[in-house]
Amino acid sequence: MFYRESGDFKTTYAKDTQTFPIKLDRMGYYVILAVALILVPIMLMKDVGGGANYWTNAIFLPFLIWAVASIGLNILVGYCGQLSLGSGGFMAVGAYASYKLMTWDVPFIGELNFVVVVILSGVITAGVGILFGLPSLRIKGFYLAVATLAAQFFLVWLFNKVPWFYNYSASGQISVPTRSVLGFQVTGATAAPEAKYLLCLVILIVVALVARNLTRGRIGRSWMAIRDMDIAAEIIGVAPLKTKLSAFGVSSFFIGVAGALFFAVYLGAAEVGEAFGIQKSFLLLFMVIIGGLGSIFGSIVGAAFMVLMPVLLKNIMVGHLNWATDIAAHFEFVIVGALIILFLILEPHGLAQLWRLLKDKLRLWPFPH
Amino acid sequence: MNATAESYVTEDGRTIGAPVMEVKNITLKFGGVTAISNISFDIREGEIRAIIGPNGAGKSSMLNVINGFYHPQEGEIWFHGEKRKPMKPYQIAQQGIARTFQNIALFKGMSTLDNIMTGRFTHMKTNMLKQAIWKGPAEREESLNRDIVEHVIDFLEIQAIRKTPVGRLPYGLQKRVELGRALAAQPKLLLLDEPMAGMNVEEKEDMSRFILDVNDEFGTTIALIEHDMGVVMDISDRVVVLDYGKKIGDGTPDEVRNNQDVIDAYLGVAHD
Amino acid sequence: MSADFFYTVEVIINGLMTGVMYSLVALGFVLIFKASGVFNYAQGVMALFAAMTLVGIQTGQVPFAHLINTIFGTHLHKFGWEVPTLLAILLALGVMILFAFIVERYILKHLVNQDPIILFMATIGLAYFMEGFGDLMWGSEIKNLDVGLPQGGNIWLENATSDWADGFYGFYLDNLDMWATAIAVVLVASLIVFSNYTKTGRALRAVADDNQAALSVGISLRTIWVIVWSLAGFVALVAGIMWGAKSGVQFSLSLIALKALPVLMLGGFTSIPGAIVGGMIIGVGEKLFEFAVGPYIGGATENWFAYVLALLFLVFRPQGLFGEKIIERV
Amino acid sequence: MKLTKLAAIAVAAVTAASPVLADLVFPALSYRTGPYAANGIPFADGYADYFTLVNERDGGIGGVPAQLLECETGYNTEKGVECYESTKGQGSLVYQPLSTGITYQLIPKATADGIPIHSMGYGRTSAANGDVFGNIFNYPANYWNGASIAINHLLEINGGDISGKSITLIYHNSAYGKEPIRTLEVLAEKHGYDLTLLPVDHPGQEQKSQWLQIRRERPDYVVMWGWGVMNPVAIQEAVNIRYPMENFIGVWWSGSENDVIPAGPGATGYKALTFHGVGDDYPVYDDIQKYVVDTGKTAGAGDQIGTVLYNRGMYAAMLAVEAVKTAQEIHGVADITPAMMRDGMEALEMTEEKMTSLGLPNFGPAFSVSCENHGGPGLGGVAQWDAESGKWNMISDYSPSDMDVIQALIDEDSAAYAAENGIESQCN
Repeated sequence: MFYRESGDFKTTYAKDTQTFPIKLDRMGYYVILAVALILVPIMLMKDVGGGANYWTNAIFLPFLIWAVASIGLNILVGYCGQLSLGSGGFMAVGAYASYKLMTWDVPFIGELNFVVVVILSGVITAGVGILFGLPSLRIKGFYLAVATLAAQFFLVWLFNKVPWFYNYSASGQISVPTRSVLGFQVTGATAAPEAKYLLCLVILIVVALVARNLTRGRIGRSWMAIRDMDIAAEIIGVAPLKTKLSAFGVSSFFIGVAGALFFAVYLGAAEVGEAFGIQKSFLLLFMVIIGGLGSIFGSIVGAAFMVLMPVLLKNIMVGHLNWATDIAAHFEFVIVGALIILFLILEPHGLAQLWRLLKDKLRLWPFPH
Repeated sequence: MNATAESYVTEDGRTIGAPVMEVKNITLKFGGVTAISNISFDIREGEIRAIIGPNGAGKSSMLNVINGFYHPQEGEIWFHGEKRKPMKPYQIAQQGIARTFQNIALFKGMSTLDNIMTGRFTHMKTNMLKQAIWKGPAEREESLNRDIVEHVIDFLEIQAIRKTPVGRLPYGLQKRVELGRALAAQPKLLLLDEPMAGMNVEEKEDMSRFILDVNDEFGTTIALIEHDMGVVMDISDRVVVLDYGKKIGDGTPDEVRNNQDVIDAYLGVAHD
Repeated sequence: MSADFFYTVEVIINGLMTGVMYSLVALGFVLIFKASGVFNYAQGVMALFAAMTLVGIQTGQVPFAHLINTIFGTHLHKFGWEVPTLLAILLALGVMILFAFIVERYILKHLVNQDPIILFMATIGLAYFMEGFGDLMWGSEIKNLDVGLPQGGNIWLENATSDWADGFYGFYLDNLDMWATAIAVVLVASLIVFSNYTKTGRALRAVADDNQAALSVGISLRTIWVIVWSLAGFVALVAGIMWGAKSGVQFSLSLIALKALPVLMLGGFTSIPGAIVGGMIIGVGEKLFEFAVGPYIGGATENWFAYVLALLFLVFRPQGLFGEKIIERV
Repeated sequence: MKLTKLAAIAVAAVTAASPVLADLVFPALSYRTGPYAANGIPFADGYADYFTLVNERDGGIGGVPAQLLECETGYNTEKGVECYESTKGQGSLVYQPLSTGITYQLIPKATADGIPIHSMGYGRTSAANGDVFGNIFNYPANYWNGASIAINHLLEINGGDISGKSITLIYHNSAYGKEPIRTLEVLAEKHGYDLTLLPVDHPGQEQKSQWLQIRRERPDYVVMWGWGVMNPVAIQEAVNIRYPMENFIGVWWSGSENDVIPAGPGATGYKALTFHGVGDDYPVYDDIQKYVVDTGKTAGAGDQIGTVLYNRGMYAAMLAVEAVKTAQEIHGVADITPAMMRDGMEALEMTEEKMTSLGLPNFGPAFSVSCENHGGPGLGGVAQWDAESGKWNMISDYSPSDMDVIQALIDEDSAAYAAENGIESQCN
């Protein structure tokens, strides 16, 4: 009754291609933004319920950062159709790049601004991503996925082996120095939860908007053309290697940004094999597929699912039902596995598609015919 | 140039210009098999040029040579009076040659509108940074090209399926969308590989009309492969006939129809 | 001949044997991919689950003991009997076949005709499920797997060759590796015989070639899927036994799948001989690289070098070792 | 409607259970699942059972019951962070992070929150410098002590001279595995042995290359810094190549029953470092049997009692309980805060009498902690495996490590950390 596009006429092409064509969606989007940008930080600042640290460090930060990475991988896998399992390694590049940049006393400038560090980390990762994307011209599908594992294993080995990357510290762990953005401390243990949260949230919003803009225009269409049929893409003038590499570059940029945040803001200390191992590559791929290939919204939902579901299950089983922790942990695997299968059977194209179908139903409700 | 010297006006009032493309002595081999041997012909500006021949005659191979999927062992291709260097298909597309496929090659994951918008790829230039910001140059460029695409959509009468994913469309409409994608590129030369294969009579009539209108309204040069002899003879200005990789006839439909070699090879009683 | 030469030979031979161990895991992937186009991420977890089940049955463990004890406050642990190895293997195989039925009935049946990546994702869900389920059923502590296979260097060979060169201590070959090689040879031979000379085998190949065509001549896809998943379960059991005998049965056993992936890349996802030969190339390649180059760049190169080797190979031969040349039709 | 209800449940569920006050809370970041579960289970059981024993037998510590907050990390850093954040608000007194990665995470966090960390025989070695790491404790021994103790043991069996001997370090290729390298290198200069480094990548299922190399080069001794499945595989391979097991020494994380049993009788003679007693031949086990096992209150299946890692977990709990007692004495309060706990840990003194009275005579080295020294004296012993009896046997006393060498390394590393993070002296 209320969820309609009729009467909401688009008079320009720009309006026709806007992100949320339905008025109610637009309003919902602004409400969510307002809550996320204003209400939540205030609650964190006032420490409502005493859980500000827990919510920030255990839930918001991992969710926001994984969402950034997930959007990055979705560009490569979902939009450009190039399967990659090297994301953990690329996140490591972002993390170690940010570490080296933060501990680098730049001539004439001194300490680099943290936002600049994050962006540069992304740029460096993009370069590495493009390098490891080169085989994609010849190798396709699952073969490419396995080939990107070479990047994963090699990068982890490299950061572990070359002491320069961890400034010759005794154990090879890297620890983040304290840094501020606009006068608010955002890294290190003493940073305020709301500052860390807002930084990651703003970065996620920017990343999502950029990803949306890239995917709705010329470049996005060239990626999708390569994904859907590379021969036909060539016939309309899309250069396959350049296009694939641009997807590898953009994707790695976002993943590198996520890696830098993951290390500097979320973890604070990291060791490459543990923090950026192969399981991270898989986890990120799960997020993208579960959320929905080729959907920015799906990337965010996928990240939410894979980050929040285990915490939710754990807190229900251990916190409320008082089960033994190991049994709960085993059940966590069983349930997450079963849910993944269930979702795929219900809707193979991810949570984003499930949501879209729900909206389509709503659009016609209560007269479905 | 001698374009005006050679140009002529057809019965229905269209101007046919000088050759835009000249194919000279092309030979293409796959291993030991010769798919095309020593074939030459030209395509003139503004004309509808048909390539016909029985199955395995080398028609599709010829199109694939023209847009760079296959690289012939011998021979030259001249485009707009210049000899073409060996190129990748996408470079050839950037030169202004568009095509459709015998088996539909649409982007299944995208809507009709997006599919046709991809046809504008070579005309869109904003860089990645501007695309990322969107507001400003990227959005303006998008709107401008959208305008052109909307004209194509109007022209092909597919307004109603603008936002439908192409995978859900029936065969005939998919063919039309694919034509739309090629048209959106505003090509200097349009290659159509069996545009009417698998269509019923009504759909064929529609498609013939679109091809003629494209040629007529936009002056697009068209080279097409088609099986349906009736259609070919009706719509094309000149016809090349291939058989077993060799050229056996070349001329107006009437000339070809009366060529004994062609009759023997292709239009013979045994075949019909 | 110098000792260095013999040591190089030794590294190569051991690489070959290790490669065969990788092949054992890769085979499971190939069987399923060939028949159904599913990239079965759960293959490693299946090997772990099969090995756990085998040990559990063999030592008479009560399944779900920990869970039952927690809920009912009981103190169940063992039945108090031991099952003979051969019978236990058969029973474990039975469990894996049952598992194949369940996978087909509750997962694959609902996902027919989906994109490969969706099916891949489903197997990831399956891997998650089995990881938790296996631990619930048999516990997550380390278990010893003893099916009576000999372990340790072959002393006879070592003694017989020890005087071949100065400073050479004789060839080292692990008995277990030799057994694994023998078993792998038998396994591959019987798989080939099965797929070439039995009716079911021919049906499998028909499905691999063309799903639709196979359906149209009356081969039930569902039956085929149960059969290949059972076969893959059997291969997983064999791989689980061989690797479990080496390192005990514990979580990391599921990670051997990672060593099978470069093998798959090299040998092709659809070729059984490819899995064997690919395994050997990877085994020899990574061992030789570690032997010759490793000391100069800090060692522990095997994990990534296997992938780089496969990658380099693929760049020059994208269809893999035994794949047919991919001709792109336009 | 349904959605809002679900959301409400979700929000309620995500928020962790409310804190239980008036108890002494000990969080246990255990890992009973994941790749290292086999090692995590006995430790977690031992840690939990000792608190149960204290509650059942003594009615708590100083009359206040101890409460264990177990949180499953699966040895995963992010889950460790989640566990820390969800338990720290509940009055947690001291954290045993149980993984190098989680320890590094928690060092700055716990310092900011004023909660002490006890990383016993793992974590950041230079945290032994209490002047820099005010909240971090790693008594009674750390990795660098361990490396030195291993070398001292070799010196002892060689009559004090190992110059010209060849020693190979086979290590888990991670931050943890790299810990002893610098110490061993410095000691190599001092004692004149040749050191070869052999990394093994995670997980270490396949070590043929490394062991073929050892077989070729025949080093006099092999020292191992292994973890998880790497340990049993390495020991099995050593047996396979018939390496003399008595020349093979593992660190304390490479010396549990899980590591040696799979290799069967061949593993006899394998040595491992330890900083606590082995076996169940201590009076405290009678109490555990009586108050914990017989009452059905064991944390796990009860089948781990007396294993090396169970003992280690129990030892860690015992040290925590003793630190609480010390804190209660200092502050005169029974229900102590984390800050008081820190003071208690810093004033902890373990004497032989104390351990005997606890039913653990000679179970660990006698040591005392001070503000500057959070690492204790760095004493450790060597245990040897006997497959026939299925037992570890102590073959040396708790003997000192080369603190001259190690203290210099600790000072250097902690000074770097202090400079990087702008930490001022904690002890003045």
